[in-house]
Formats: sequence, C-alpha cells, structure tokens
Amino acid sequence: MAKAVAGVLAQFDHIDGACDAIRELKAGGQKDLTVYTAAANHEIEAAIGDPVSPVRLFTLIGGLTGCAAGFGMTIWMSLDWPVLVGGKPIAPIPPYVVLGFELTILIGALSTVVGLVVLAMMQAPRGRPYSPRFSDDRIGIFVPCGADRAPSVEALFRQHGSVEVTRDA
Amino acid sequence: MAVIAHDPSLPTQTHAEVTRDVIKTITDKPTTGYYILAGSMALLTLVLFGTLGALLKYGLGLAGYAPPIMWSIYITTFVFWIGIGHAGTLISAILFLFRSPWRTAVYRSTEAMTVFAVMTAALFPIIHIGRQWLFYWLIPYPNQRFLWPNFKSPLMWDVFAVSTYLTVSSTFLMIGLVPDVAAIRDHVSGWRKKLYAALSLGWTGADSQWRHYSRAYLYLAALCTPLVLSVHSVVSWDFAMSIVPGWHGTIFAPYFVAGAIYSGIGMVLTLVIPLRKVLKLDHMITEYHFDNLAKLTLFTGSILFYAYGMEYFIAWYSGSTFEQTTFWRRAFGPNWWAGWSMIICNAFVSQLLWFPKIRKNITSLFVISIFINIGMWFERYVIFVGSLANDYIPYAWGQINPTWADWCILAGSFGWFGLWFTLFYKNFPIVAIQEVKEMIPMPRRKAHGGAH
Amino acid sequence: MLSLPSFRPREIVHMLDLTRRSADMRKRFLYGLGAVATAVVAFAAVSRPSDAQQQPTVGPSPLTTSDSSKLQGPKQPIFFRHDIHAGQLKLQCQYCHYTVAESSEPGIPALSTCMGCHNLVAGKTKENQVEITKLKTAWSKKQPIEWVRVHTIAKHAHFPHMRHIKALGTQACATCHGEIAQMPQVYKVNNVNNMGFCITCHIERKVSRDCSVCHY
Amino acid sequence: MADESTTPSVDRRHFLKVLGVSGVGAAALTGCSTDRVTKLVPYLVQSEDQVPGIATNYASTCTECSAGCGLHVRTREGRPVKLEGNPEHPTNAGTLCARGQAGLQSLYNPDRLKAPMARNAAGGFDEIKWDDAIARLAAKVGSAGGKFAVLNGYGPSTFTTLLQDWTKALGGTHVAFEPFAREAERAANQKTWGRDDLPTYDFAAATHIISFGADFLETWGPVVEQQRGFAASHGFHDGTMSRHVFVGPRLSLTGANADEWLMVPAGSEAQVALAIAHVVAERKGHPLAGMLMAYMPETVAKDVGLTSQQLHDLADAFIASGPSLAVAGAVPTQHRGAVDLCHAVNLLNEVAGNVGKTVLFGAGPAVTDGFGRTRDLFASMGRGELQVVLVHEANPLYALPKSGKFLESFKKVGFKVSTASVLDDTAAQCDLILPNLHSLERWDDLRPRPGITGTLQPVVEPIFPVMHTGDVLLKVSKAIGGAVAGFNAASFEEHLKAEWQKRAASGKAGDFDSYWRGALGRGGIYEAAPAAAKPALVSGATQITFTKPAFDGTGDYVLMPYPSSMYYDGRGANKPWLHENPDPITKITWQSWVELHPDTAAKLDVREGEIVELTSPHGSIRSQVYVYAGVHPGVLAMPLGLGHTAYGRYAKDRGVNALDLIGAADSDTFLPYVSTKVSVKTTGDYRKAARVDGEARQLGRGIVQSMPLAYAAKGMTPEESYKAAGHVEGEKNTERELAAIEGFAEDQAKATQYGDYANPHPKWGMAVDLSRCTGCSACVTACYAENNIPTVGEEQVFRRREMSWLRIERYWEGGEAGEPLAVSFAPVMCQHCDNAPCEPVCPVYAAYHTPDGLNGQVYNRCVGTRYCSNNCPFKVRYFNWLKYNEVAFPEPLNLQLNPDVTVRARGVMEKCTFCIQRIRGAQNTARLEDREVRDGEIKTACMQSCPSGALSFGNVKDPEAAVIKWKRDPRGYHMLEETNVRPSVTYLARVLHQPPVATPAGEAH
Repeated sequence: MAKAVAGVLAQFDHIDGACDAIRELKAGGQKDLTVYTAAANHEIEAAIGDPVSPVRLFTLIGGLTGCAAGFGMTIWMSLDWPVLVGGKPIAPIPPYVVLGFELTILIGALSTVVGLVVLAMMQAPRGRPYSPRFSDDRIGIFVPCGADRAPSVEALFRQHGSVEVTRDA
Repeated sequence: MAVIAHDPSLPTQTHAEVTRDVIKTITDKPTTGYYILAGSMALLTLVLFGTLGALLKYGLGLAGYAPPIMWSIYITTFVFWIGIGHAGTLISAILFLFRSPWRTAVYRSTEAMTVFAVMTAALFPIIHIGRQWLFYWLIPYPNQRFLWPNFKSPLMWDVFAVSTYLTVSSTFLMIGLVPDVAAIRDHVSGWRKKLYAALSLGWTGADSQWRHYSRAYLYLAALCTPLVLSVHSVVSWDFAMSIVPGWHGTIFAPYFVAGAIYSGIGMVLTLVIPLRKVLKLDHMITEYHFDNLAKLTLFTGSILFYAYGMEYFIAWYSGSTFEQTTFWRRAFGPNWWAGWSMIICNAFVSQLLWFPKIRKNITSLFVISIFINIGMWFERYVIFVGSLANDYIPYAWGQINPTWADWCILAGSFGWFGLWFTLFYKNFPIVAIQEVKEMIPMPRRKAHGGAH
Repeated sequence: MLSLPSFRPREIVHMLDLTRRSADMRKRFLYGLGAVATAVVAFAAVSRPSDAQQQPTVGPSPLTTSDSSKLQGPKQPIFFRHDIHAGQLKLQCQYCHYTVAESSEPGIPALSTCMGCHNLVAGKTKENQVEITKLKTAWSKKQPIEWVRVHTIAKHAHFPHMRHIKALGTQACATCHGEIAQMPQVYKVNNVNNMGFCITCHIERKVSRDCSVCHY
Repeated sequence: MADESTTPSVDRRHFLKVLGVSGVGAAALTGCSTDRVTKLVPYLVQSEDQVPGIATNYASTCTECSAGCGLHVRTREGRPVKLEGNPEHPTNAGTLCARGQAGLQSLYNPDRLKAPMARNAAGGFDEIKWDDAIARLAAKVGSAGGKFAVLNGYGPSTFTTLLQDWTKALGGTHVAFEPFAREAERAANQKTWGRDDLPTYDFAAATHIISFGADFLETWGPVVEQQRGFAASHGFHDGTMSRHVFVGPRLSLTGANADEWLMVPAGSEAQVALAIAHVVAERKGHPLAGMLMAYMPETVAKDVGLTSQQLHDLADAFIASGPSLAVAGAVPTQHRGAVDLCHAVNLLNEVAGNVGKTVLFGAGPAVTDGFGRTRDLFASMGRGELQVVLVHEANPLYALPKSGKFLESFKKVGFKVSTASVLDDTAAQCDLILPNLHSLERWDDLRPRPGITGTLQPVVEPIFPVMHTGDVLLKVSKAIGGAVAGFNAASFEEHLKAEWQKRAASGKAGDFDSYWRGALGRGGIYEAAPAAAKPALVSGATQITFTKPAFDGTGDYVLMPYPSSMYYDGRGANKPWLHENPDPITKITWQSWVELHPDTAAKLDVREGEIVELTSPHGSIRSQVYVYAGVHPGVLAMPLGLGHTAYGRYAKDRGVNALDLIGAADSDTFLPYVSTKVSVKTTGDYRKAARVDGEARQLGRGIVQSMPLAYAAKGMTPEESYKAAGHVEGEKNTERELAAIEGFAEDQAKATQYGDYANPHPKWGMAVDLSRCTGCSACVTACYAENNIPTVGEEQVFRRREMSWLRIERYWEGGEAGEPLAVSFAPVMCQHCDNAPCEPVCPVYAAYHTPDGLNGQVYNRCVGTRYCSNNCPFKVRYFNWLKYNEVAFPEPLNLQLNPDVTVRARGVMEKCTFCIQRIRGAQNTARLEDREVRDGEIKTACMQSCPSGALSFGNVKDPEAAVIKWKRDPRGYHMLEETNVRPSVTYLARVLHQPPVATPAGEAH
C-alpha cells in the first residue's frame, strides 16, 4: 500500500451537488482530484472534462499486428513446405482472409485488455481514502491538500451539500 | 425525468436496492434444490468424461457411426453448442453498440451462457476425431518434422475461429464483471471478500478508471460484433466448402448465423425464465425484457423459415439430380421425422410469436424455447447426417444407428455446460450491477431537468 | 523336426536372382579370404610387443563383457567388437551387412558368415576368446543369436538402404550410423527415427521430401 | 514386436525361425507406433535365394479347387505374403480367382491343428506325439486285413497314385472324392459319344454362347480359364463381341454377364436345348431334325414359359456366325433330368457343328469316382464292413446331405482317421487326426488334366509341426511291413523325385536335375494335350426320351442349392477374406441366405432379413430371406458352403447348409442337388443381412455407363450414343463455367512450380474396361492380401464399416414391373482425382497430391477428422473405427501381412493407393539399374489378379503406355464427370447386345 495522501474526502448523495463541487474546484485551479462513482456517469465525466482515453491506440495497434500475423503466418507456412492439395494454389489468399480476420480480432481484443489493465489498474491513484459506499450509492470526491487549504475545501463541499466530509492526514 | 420514469426499460429501484438485491443472490445460503441441481450436473459431467475415456481406449467405433456418415451426433452437438453461444454475444456486444436499453438486465446471464456454451462446444472437435491425443497437430507450432497445418482446410479456420471466440468472449465477460465484483467485495466478508478483492483487480470506481474502462469496453464490444458473425459463418463453411449435396450452399453463412442466434435466444429463455424466479429477480428481469427477446426470436425464426424454403427452391431450380434427391429424402426419406421436427419446431413454432398474448406470456415462452432447442439440434442433425446419408454414389448410401456412446456424450455435454452455469449464477452477479445503476438517474438537490 | 530354418534347395522363378546371388557368393568368398589374411597379419602385428610400443593406441583396448555395461549402447548377447572388425581389420560393412546395396534391409549376417572366419580365428586375447566361444556354442547348438536392435525406424516409414548407398556410396554408412568403426559397442549416434533427421538431410541435398516417398 | 506377445500356442523361437529377420517380420503389426526394443534374429545359414527386404517368388500349384491353377508364391524373409497367378501356366496365365488367393489364409489359419490328435475316453481330443500317432495307425491298418478304405479328395498326383497303390496293397478300397464332381455330364457324354470323360470348352473361340444354368464364371469347371476365354470373346474388341444367353431358373453371376436371360422353370432346360437343336438341325438339314420333331419350339414354348419366337431367334443367332457353344451340367441343373439335359446340349453342339471347334475332347478335367462310389462306400461302412477309414483332403460329412445318414454309417467304422489340417466336420468324428502339411509347405504335384502337371514345393517352414501324409504312409509301411514293405522310400520327397526320374527318363529329358529344377521353376510341365479324335455319335444317341425330372416332397417351391462363389464346396468358410468379400450378386457377407422372387416374397409377406423355415421331406432349416428378382418364382435358391458343425472359428455354426434339405437316397450316379420341393413357413424372426450395398440402382447417375454394340462399333462415345438413342442433351457448361474449369487447370500448373512438384514426374493412371469385368471379385481379395486390409467381421459390416479399398459395385437395371432384370458391375477404387476434394479439407495434409499424380494418404499424419471421406464423391475412403489391426490378424494370420505396407492403426483413414509400394519398389529397382520404370513393370494387385484382364495401369505421360491406348478408347468416361474432380481412373463403357434405341443403362449425364 502506497503511503497515505493527505487531503479532504467528501461524500455526496446528489449528483448535481457533486458536479457543482467538481466544477468549482476545477475553476479554483484544483487539477488533481479523485471522483468515485458506482457506475460510469456522463455528468461527472463532463464536469471533470478529461480527454478521451488512449486505450484505443492499444486496440488499433493490436488489430493491425493480428492482421499482419494472420496473413504472414499462413502464407509463409504454405511456402515453407509446398504441398499441393485439390489442385488449389499453394498459397491462395481467399481462405487465408479468414485467419487474418480471426487473428485481428484476437490480438486486437487482448491488447485492448492489456491497455485497460495498464492504464486503469496500474496507474490508479494510490493511497487515497475510499469508502465501500462509493460502490453502492454514493459519490465520493477526494482533494489532496495540506492542512492549510483543507478548511476552505471542506467549506466548499459542505456548501454543495456533501453528506459527510472527513479530513485525511 | 417524468417521461423517463414511465420507460419500462428503466429499473424502478434505487442504487442501494440494486446492490442489495443482486448481492443477496450470492450471499443467500444455497437451497437443497441448488445442491441437487449442481450435483446432477456434476454427475452428467462424469458421464461425459467417462465416455470420452472409453472412446480413447477403444476408438470412435463405440459410437453409432456408419459410413458414409462420417460425422453424426458429435458434430451435430458441436454446432448446436456453438450456436447457443451466439445469442449471448449478440445481446451483450451488438445491442450494446446499438444502445438498446433492455439488454442490461439480461446480458450478464447470456454472456455467461456464451462462454460456457463455447467451452462445451470446444470439447467436441477433440472428442470426435479418430486420434484425439494428436489434436495438437492442428496447432501451428514449430516442430522437428518441419510440418505445418493446412490453412486451406475449413477445419483449420474452425480451430482459429472457435479458440478466438472462446478467448475474446471470456475476456469480455471478465472485464464486464470487474466493477460488479468490486461492489460485492465492498459488501461481503470472509473468504468471499478475499476472492472478489483479487478478481476486482483493485477497482475503486475512480474517475480515472471509469474513463479508460468505458472506452475499452466499447472497443471490446466493437470487436466482438464482427467476431460473433464470423464464427458461425466459419462453422457453416465447414460444410458449405465441401461438395456434399445439401451442404454445398452459398446461403449457409447467414443461414447458420440466424439459426445460431435463434437457438441461442431459445436457450437464454430456457435459462433465464426459471432463474429470475429462483433468484427473486423478477422485478429486474421483467415481461418487457422477454417481450424484446421474443421479438428477436421471431425475427431470426423467420429468417430460418425463409432459408429452409430457399434451400428447397434452389434444389429444384439447380436441376442437379444430386441436390434434388438429397432434399427429397430430407422430407420423405428414412430421416423424414428429423426433417419435419426441424421445420415444425423452428419455422412454424417461431411464427406463434406474432401474437403479443403468447409473446408476453412467460409460460408459453418457456414452452416455445424448449421447442426451439430441440428443433435446432434436429436442424443440424438433418443437415449433417441427412445429407451424408445419400450423396453421389447410390451404392454407398447408408444410415446411422446411434449407440450409448452418442447419447452419453450428448447428455454429458449438457451436464458440463450446466455445471459451469450453476456455479456461476450462485457466485457472480447474474445481473450487471453497474450497468443497471448507470440507467438509474441519481437523486438531485434541485429538481430541474438535470445536466442534459 | 524344426531345428533349422530352411536351406533346402528351392527353385526361384527369376533365374536372375540365382545368378546375382552366386556372383555375390564369389565376391563374399574373396572378401572372406582377404579378411582372414588381414586378420592373421593384424593379430601377428599386435602380438609383437615391440611393435605394440612403436605403434601406440592401435591395440584393441582390453575390454571384457563386464565392461560393456559401462559402454554406451545396449549390451549385446555377444560382445561383438565393431571397432575390431570394422576399425582395425577394416572389414567392409557390406561383408556382413551384405544386402545393404540391393535391398531396403541392410541384412544381419548369418551365423555361417561369422563362422566363415571364426572357424580359423579363435581370438587373440582371453576376453575375445570368451566371446568367440559363445559364437561357436551357438553355432553348434544351431541357436540363432538374438542381437538387440540399436537403430529402428517406425514401421510407417520405409527407408530403402540401397537407394542411399547408391546415392552416397558404400562408405556412407557413418552419415547416419556414426563412426561405428570406432565403437567397441554400437550405440545410437543420431536418432534416425526422428523425421527431422531425415528431412534436414533431404533439404540440404535438395532431394525429394514428398511424404509418399517414405510413408505408404 | 508382435513376437513378444506370441501366444503359448506357438513357441516364439519357432516363429523367429519362420520369420528369419523378425525385426522385419511381424513388427509391421505395430502399425503407426514406433516399437521399443526389438530383437534382430539372423539366419543360422543365409538361404541362397532369400534377400531380406526383397520378395522371392516360388512357383507352386493351387489346391483350392480341382482346376489346379499355377501359383507364384511371393515370399518375404521366408514367409509367403501373397499368392499370385503363374504367368507361364496355361490354365490361369498369371491371374488368380478370389478363392485361390485366399489359400494363404488356410496356410496361416489360426485354427490349424498343431499336432496329431487322438480321441480320448471322454470323447474329446488329446494331442499326441507323431511316433505314437503313426504307431496307432500302423497297428489298426495292419490288423484291418483289407477291411480298410480311403476317401481321397486330392486330385491325380504322385501322392494319389502312392495312396492308391498303398491301399490296394493293403487290400483296401480307394475312392476319389470330389463334392461337385461332374458325373451327369460324363453319363451324358457316354450316351452321346460313348466316352466317359469331360471336354474342355473354348469360350474364346465361341461367337455365341448359351449356358444352361452352367456357372462357368463362378464354380463350374476351371473357372479362371473359362473366364479368360469368355472375356476374350465377350469383351468388346475390334468392333465386335460374342453373344451370351443364359437359360435357367436363377440369374447367377454367369447369368448376370449374359446379354439375355431366359428364365425357365427348374428342370425344363433340356426342352429349350432340344427345341433349339431342332431348329438348328432343320436349318442345317441335319438328320437329327427328324428325331427332334417332338421338340419343336411351338410345342415346348408353353412348358418353358417362353414364346416360340424367342426360341427361333435364339436358334438362328446360335448358328448365325462362327463356332458357337452350349454348356450345361453345373450344380444348379443337377436335377434328376441332368443327364438328359447334358445329352440334349451335347446334341445341340453336335448339330451346330461345335464339337471339335469349341467342344474339345482329350484335355478335359480329370474325372473322379463320383457320388455313386462314395455312397456305396458309406453303405458298406453302414453295414460294418470296414474297420479302418482314412479321409484325406476331403470333408464328406459336410459335403454330403444329412438325409443320406452318412454320419451314422461313418460312426459304424471301428477306427476313423483324418488328415485334415483343421478340425473340420469329418475330422471331428474321427478317432485319429494326422494333420497334413499345407500345400505350400510340402513336396507334391498335381495333374488337373492331361498335359499339365503342376509341382508343389515347400516355400515356407511348416507353420506348425505337422507331417506330410506321404511321409506318414511311408512310415506306416515301414511299421507294417508285409504287403506294403515295398513302399520304402526314405521320405515322400525322395519318392516324388524317384517318380519324376522315371518320367524324365521316359520323356528323354536327359539330365534329371535340370529337368526337375526347370519343372519346379516353371511350376510344372505343360505339354500339349494328347489330341483326341473327333467323337462320333453313338447309335443310341438319337433316341431322346425327355421326361420332366421328379422332385421329392409336396412343397410349392423347388429348392436350388448352388455353390457359393466364395465358399465353393465349403472349404472357403474358414477364411475371413472370403467371408468379407461379398457375394457378387447379393452383396451379403459372412452369412448364408435363401433367395425369394419378389412375387413369392409378396405372397408369403416376408421382407429381406426375415427368417423363414424351409421344410422338405428330408429335413428343415431356418434361413434369412433375400428378395431377388433374378430367381424363378417357383424356385428358392440357397448358396452352399456355410453351416459347418466344425471347421474353425470362422466357419463353425455360421449360416446354414442347404444340403440338409435334399435327399440322397435314390440310385442316381450323381448327387441330385435340385431334387426337392420345399414348403416355406414364416417365423417372424429377423436377422439383419450384412450387406455392403446401399441403394442398388443407379438413379440415372451414369455410374456404370453402357452403350449398344451398334454404336460402340461406330466408335461413338457413351454420350454420343446416349444422344443418338434419342435422349435429351445434357446441360452444357456456360462460357464462364468453362473458364472456371480452365482456371482450375491453370492454378494447378502454377502450383506445380513449387518444391518437389517442379521436377518432371510420371503421372499414374488406370483404365477399367467394363465390357470385360464380370464382377467376379478376384481383385477384391487381391487388394486385401496386398494391402494388409483388415477383415472387420459381420458385426462391423452391419454398420457398413467394411474396409474393402476396392469394391465391386453391383446395380440392378429393370427387374420390376415385368421388364427383364439386368445387372451391371463396376470396380470402384480411389479415383486419384487431380482436383481431389478430399485433399484441401484435411487440416494436417494427411491427404495430399503427390508429384506423380497420386492422391496420397499419409496414415501416420492422419488425426481422423474424416472430412476427406465426407467430401469424397466416390466414398472410397475407409476409416479404422476400432483396433481392427489387432483383431483381424490372430496369430499366425499376422504372418500374411505384407511388410511393404503399413498396417493402419485405429483412428486412421485409409484408401486405395494404386499399390504405391509396388510403384516405389519398381522405382527403386529402376534407379539401382540406372534406368526409367518400364511400362507394364508395375502391376497393381487388382490388375494382376483379374482373370478378365479388365484393368490397365501405367504412366499416362508415356505416350507408348498401354494404359494410354485404353484411355484413348472412345468408350472411355469418368464417373461423376459433373463434379470436375478429374479422376485418374477411366472407365470404358459396357457394350450391350441391344437395339440401338434402347436406353443405355445409367444415363450419360
């Protein structure tokens, strides 16, 4: 467990309150904050306004690799030991499209998963407070800050109707 | 919001209720009935592997094969299970891309069904070959013989398609599970907590995670969609690429895909209808969902109806005596009973679903779903066995006479599938918690239209 | 009544066979003479201690059957020394393996072939005499010797020895079997039962690797 | 190695000796698995003529029937692996029938006796020592004082002479026994020409053949020779072919090869013969015409159920051109009128002037003592006049009808001795069994007919320690002394040589040794038969008094037992090869059956497989039904050869013996097989017939194509003839389709630029002349023998899992709604297609195309997906469903395995390889001799065995190759041409004597 990060954790029941709080924090120049939700939520995404996830790059590269691998393998293996069957060409393309396609999907999908694990799981913020209720029905917002800024942040959360604000040192 | 409130696709309960209801299905102590069910499934699984052992020891001759019918019950059952899988991916991936709201409640169960069905199907290519212990020769690995497999063979396509399908659909299932598993982790204790903690991969639901997660899930769905269509096309080409009258058809790919989804939804109904009662989820999986499933069934069933008709038309139109004989005997030959049960169960029974009364009646749906399962098994039996029984050389025509080895493997495959599914629904959320929550608007302080 | 395998005079339809065999017999007789002569000379040479000092390492290492278990390769009913016969006496492989150039089978020498020399050659060292006695007893008992097979290829692969001898010459045995002439006891140098072993060579030499050349 | 698992029954060391290099020997059984430690067992002394790994052929003589065909015994490492015809032998000229080839399985039969057996108190048998056995025999024979008889089934030979003299010396009786002896014919010849012997028939010279129920292609006479002759004249050659009409109640294989079948009631054949003779005599102005007045076609037509016009036409055709030939006398016509029939046929040949042209006396088959003498012998047994009986190479208690009480008589003999090498029905009743050496293990000779003396030499160490009966006789003589003291040769071998020495001397052969070796090398001495004067009619010959033959019993149906093509007189019943080689007509394996006409079946309301009970005054049996339009409604036909009470695991209690229904009590000189009427009772039981045919009709798919003689003579193709016969033209390929087909060819051309395919190669191809093929199925057994094909047994054949790489397809034409039944045959093996559909679907390249144009099948690569078989339009691929390689060859049957061919393991697909081992072998030899393979050097097993010469094989890239000439024949066509698989096998269409407008059997497209 990474060392604990000091800051303020607020819990919200209401979506609009949480969003307002986020917007205000962002406006106040607060870049680093963590928002916990039980399900993906567009309003919050909008409020945070992060760019689109780079995971798609993994998908793209994986897919292309798979496609190349599929055709490469089949054609090379056919020519490595040429065997004539049913009067067909040694390395015909049409049947190999199937394998090219399947490998595209396979490697594309697997690399997407890798991307997900790398980006979402491995780079997840560490050492920040968390409450089981976040996976149930509450929204949580954590702002890492020193004791000096804490009171103002707490005030801000309360003002937006946070049901519970705790300071974390 | 008021508008949305009346949308039947929207769940009626709050986030908290959803969490509670779903987790209850896992934490509740299993009933005796559950143990009996799981036990009998385990028993059938033993039958499966026992028979497989016998086949390994004495050879495929134990089964009722009779040349010229070189593929019979096993391949029939293989395609049956592969087909079952397709509905799952259709609902979880394709309908996800279409953003159709009614999938959320059922997709988790169908997706699980997919994975287990494919796991079952994947056994058959191995069971049915003459020297099972050499199956690995179909994998292109570097060996001292300098030999490679023949990628022109539809069977090789099959190997790749099925293994890809198994891999991708199971990853898809696992990824979808992550947030739910995290939720359970937060609300159970003891060994369960450890287990789910491990499976949740450290999921917290932080915005940074959701950001990548929703994207990744979208792309997986996007990859699964063409995959599901390709897999059964490839399976159909196992037959369509041959020159056997009755197999050698250009419509096979779409025809098989439609059939697959049809049979899959049949199986979904067969599984989910009892399940929602047992797990007390009928307020989450409602008539509305079944109505939609029924419509899908009707649609694919009608495609089959068309395909059957078209097969006969082409047989007549082609003027090929071989095709004509095959299809004549399909209806009036020694296998007429199979031929007609396929047409009645699939083409005709599905048409009943035009009537909303039948569509919306859970019981009738269940009965129909059973017909579908039977009908679709027979469809494959008719196409494979029926066509092989009478091809080019009349002198070589024959009929099979299945034995215990055939039936044991067939029954055993249901056990194997059932065992996995039974274990799954009692240990994992059968309804996707986070997706259901995503559909439930969260409470607001100020009652205005929201941020939309 | 079945003490002996058949060597009754039987008629062959293809007289060609007869002529070929008899020609072969003459060859073998000459080989035989040569062999016996070499043997005598060699043994004489070895027996002279002074020579032994002058030419080191030539002398047969005094091995006994008991040593054979330490050597590579399976223990044989008779501790037959290829290194002596093929190595020092420089007997042609074909002298014993007499059908290798005409048949897919190399031919295992009949006891009569062994006795051809060993009627005269009793063996110099005690160790050798022991082994040769075994041979003679077997011969008098009319009991064939059951050699342990060292090189086997699967029955689904057909290996025509004669084609390879034809292509590679009569000295080519070592290509697959290794330097048998140096082996007190024969062991497997190459796994000749590995298809890869055949194919590598066939690829190098650019000769057919069509499956049905060997597999039918 | 198989030897490691040798059963105690045969001691291992002995096997090794038989095998020579056993590492090569039996290890083939391990099939697709590499065996671990094996032993290499050298010869003590290398036999001069055996080269390990190279086959040596020894000449010998076949003893499976009385024809005495010449054999080449192919041996490897001292064990015979295949029986082939001796090309130098005048009778079979290098070909051999199925029964002859199966002789190998009597050599290696797992039920062979391994030592002399003596009956013990308990009634069972004990193995005893040979000295003991000989002592016992000597004692009994010595004290028999002439009350001693010998029943000898072995043909005229040095041995038989020895046996006769020996018996005579002891004051005993010697009876030469032959189940299907031809006494009726001899009696008739006596009547017609006053001579008591049989002629040979020159089928090759005949332009018109009428067979009165004589199965000259199956079981009657020297069938291989007759089939060769028949193929020569009846096969389409230089624009013509002979015409063959079959007259009789049942359409046998011979009948199936006729151009016309006249179905007449049993017993009325003679009338037809006489009617024809009458017309012929009139046309030729022959004096007999007067005598035959009573048999004008008009008078007999009604009796025989034909129109007088038919008879007139037949008579006209019979003398229309060249020498013709009429034959009769086979078992299916041995009713009480058989002598009259043969006499009538003799007269027919006489008036048609065939005697001396196609009916040749002087060189006829050797004659035996016949049924009369046999019955008398048993009678004296019954009267207790005999103390000792010796049965040699005969199984009378099976071959004679139960009703004759032969068993009871036999039991009355004090001491019964058999020399059977298997415990057969007769041996089982004996007190002492002295197993004889198999004909491939012993010195012997055989004189099947004047001019031919076949030699037998030991080509293999005795598989079991048994003794030559000749040696037994000599040892016994030594023991008895006295009257037989003169038989004092050191061994039978010596005796034989001595006899030949005399012969050489008389023949002025000069140096005996070269004479003897020469004879052995050629397999015998073949001299021109002593010419016989053209026989003249005896005075009484023209007094014809035809009376309808009488039938015992009051049943509704005449029972017609006929010798089975495979089991013959029953000696084939212990050979799995013959069990699994289906009956050419019914295609039933491993069983016997009763044939009912469809009308009869309808009347009795029975279907195929139902078991009916047949009852005659002499007994009753239960048999399964086979409904066959080729049998007269008034007749029930049953094959002979099964229903043994002993005779080993393959024969015992399998099927029924139709002889149980017939009588033998009356005083004929021959056994009247067709002499009882039976009544039929349905039992309601059912027994599936192990048939190997699916749909028995072609459904217009042009599998077996045929064309009228008129068109064939014009050099038309089957398709042209089809159109000329007024059929709508088959659909033409469009331009695009043709382009696509060409595309295939181009792709192939491209593909063959790679790897091994680039270099020049031969391309192997085959042609099959359907106008010569008679469907006799000799090729099927040849294929089993050459390629180690396992016999799978009846249970597996029920599931159609027979492994016959080469099958003879039999299709019915007509036979329904009153139209005449026609039968067509085609041997179907792997067609080695250029665009083989089986190849691309194999995931592991186990099925692939070899550079020399074969459709290769790599057994050890095969994983058994069986897709290739599904995709094969000809369905010629066979799968090892179970461990057939282990069950099919119980020791010592495994010694017959061909070491050049892999024995396929369970789970592997196999099929015809065009005998690739022979191709590779020839290529190896050619390479060693630095030359190319010569045309004709490679003969596939089927081609080699075919008595009709209906197959041709060779390199189709060689413009001089014989096969190319066949393939260029306009009659050539490919099966299932519309699939564009481009087979390497070309079929030459059948040619039929039929009006050009008639429909060719099976449409062209």
